[in-house]
Amino acid sequence: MLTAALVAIMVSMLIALWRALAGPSVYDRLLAVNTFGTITVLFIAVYGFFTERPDFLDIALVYALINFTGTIAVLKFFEYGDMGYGRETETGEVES
Amino acid sequence: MDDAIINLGLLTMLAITALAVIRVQDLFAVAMLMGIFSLICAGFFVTLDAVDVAFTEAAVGAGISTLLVLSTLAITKREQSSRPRFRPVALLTVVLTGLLLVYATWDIHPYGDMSSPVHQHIGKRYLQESSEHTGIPNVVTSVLASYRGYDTMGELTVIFTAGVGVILLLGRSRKAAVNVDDEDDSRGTS
Amino acid sequence: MSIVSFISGGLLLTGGIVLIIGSIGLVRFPDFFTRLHAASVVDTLGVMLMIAGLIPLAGFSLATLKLFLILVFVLLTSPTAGHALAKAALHGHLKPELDTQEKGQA
Amino acid sequence: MWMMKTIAGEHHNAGRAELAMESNLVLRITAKMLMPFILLFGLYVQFHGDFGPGGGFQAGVIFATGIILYGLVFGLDNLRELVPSGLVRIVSASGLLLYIGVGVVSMLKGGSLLDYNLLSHDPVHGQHLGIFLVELGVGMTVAAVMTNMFILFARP
Repeated sequence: MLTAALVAIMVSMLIALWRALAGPSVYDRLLAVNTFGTITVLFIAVYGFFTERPDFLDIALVYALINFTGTIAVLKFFEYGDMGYGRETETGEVES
Repeated sequence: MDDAIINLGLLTMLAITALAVIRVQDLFAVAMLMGIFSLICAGFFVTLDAVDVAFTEAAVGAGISTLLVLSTLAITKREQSSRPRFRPVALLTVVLTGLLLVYATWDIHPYGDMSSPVHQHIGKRYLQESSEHTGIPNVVTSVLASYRGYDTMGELTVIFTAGVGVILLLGRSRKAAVNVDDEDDSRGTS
Repeated sequence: MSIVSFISGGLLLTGGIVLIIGSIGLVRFPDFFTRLHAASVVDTLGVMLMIAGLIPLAGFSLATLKLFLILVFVLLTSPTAGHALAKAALHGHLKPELDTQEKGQA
Repeated sequence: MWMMKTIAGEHHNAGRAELAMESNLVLRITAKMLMPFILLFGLYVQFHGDFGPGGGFQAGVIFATGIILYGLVFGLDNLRELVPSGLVRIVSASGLLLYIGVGVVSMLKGGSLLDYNLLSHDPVHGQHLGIFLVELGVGMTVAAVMTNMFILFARP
């Protein structure tokens, strides 16, 4: 059953890769990359159980935590053209 | 059999992504495709049982490397400057080198073969005795930090030197960098 | 076949089918916002089913806790990333393809 | 398909600041919730590297990613307030110094450089202590250098 799950995961990886390669706009590619990351998390987790080495879950956990940062970075870069942006909007609507 | 199918699938995706990275002109898209490349790499390392390498690939490839590539793009340009021309000599060289490398792989022992040279010399001792010597179950950590301590010290010095280099290049002379940017812009619009 | 492996197998299979359906949607749907919708199926339902299928196999151990954490983090970050993407795309002048608009002008 | 095309060449004017990432409440709160866990996981990888996968380098990278996420969502100025450039430089240098210092201490105790056996009365315990300190040094330097690189590259 784990084998079937692995095959399904790999098929969906391939399909998501297609969108990342084809994607007409940057957002399409980014969406595909994000989804690909999520599927990779699943791949690593399932493979860990497939080979009965739950050490692999640490790697999946890293991806689950860090994948987000890459997406946000790409979005931010695409909106401003650079990474750093001032903080005039940091006026305390959340902080206070 | 299952392993073979999985490895084949991962390597196919790796090759497709690599070709796409070469073909795509928008460096911004390339940065994202490199993210996918690193994800597939990490999956592949996982199938090879190299947990620590996969972990490094996961930590570096998913976060830091995309970030640094993007911030480099912010300083430079988004588009590849020129379309690469077709160069038959270069193609021939690359194909020949590739064939030589493929030929060289025939001498490599199969994955996990006990008679391969790696397992004949000191590797065996590390695997068997490092836990008693260092009291640490993870052999990779004990080899990196203890048996190969000099190497790791050198690597750390390299990272530190890279940091110092970035500080020297970008830390002080911000004005000069801004001037370069302006020049670039004016050249682009004219 | 014990009841545990039966449950986990069923969840894993369903999860796999959901993953494939979601990623087919990611490719087949006509514009970005509908694709976002398809991807969110993978990011939430697919992940939930898969992790839920793995938890019975892990039993009661540290691995279960890690799986649970993976689930929590993916469920936290993926919808947020989707939200940020949709917002950025909308402000980046990516128009949703609406039914009221004329077709056939491609 | 014409609807899907982005209007290329449209430049970012000042009015878009209000649509900016800094004012995106969902993003800010998620980043705020996520950041402690990333930092905590970095520490876990650092100090659990002896038993599981990981070690100083990976821990440093993860830690730096957590800090950079803060900078991405809350702005670079806030990030620089959080990690002043002087602090980053000191940490990146002291990590390397810690590494070399461990080696020098073992030299002073009569062994060769990086001979952890002499760090403690018991060789195995000495090895464990040496590896722990060395990995800590690696983690400190890597985290500081990566954060500093991002700050310097991203400065507008």
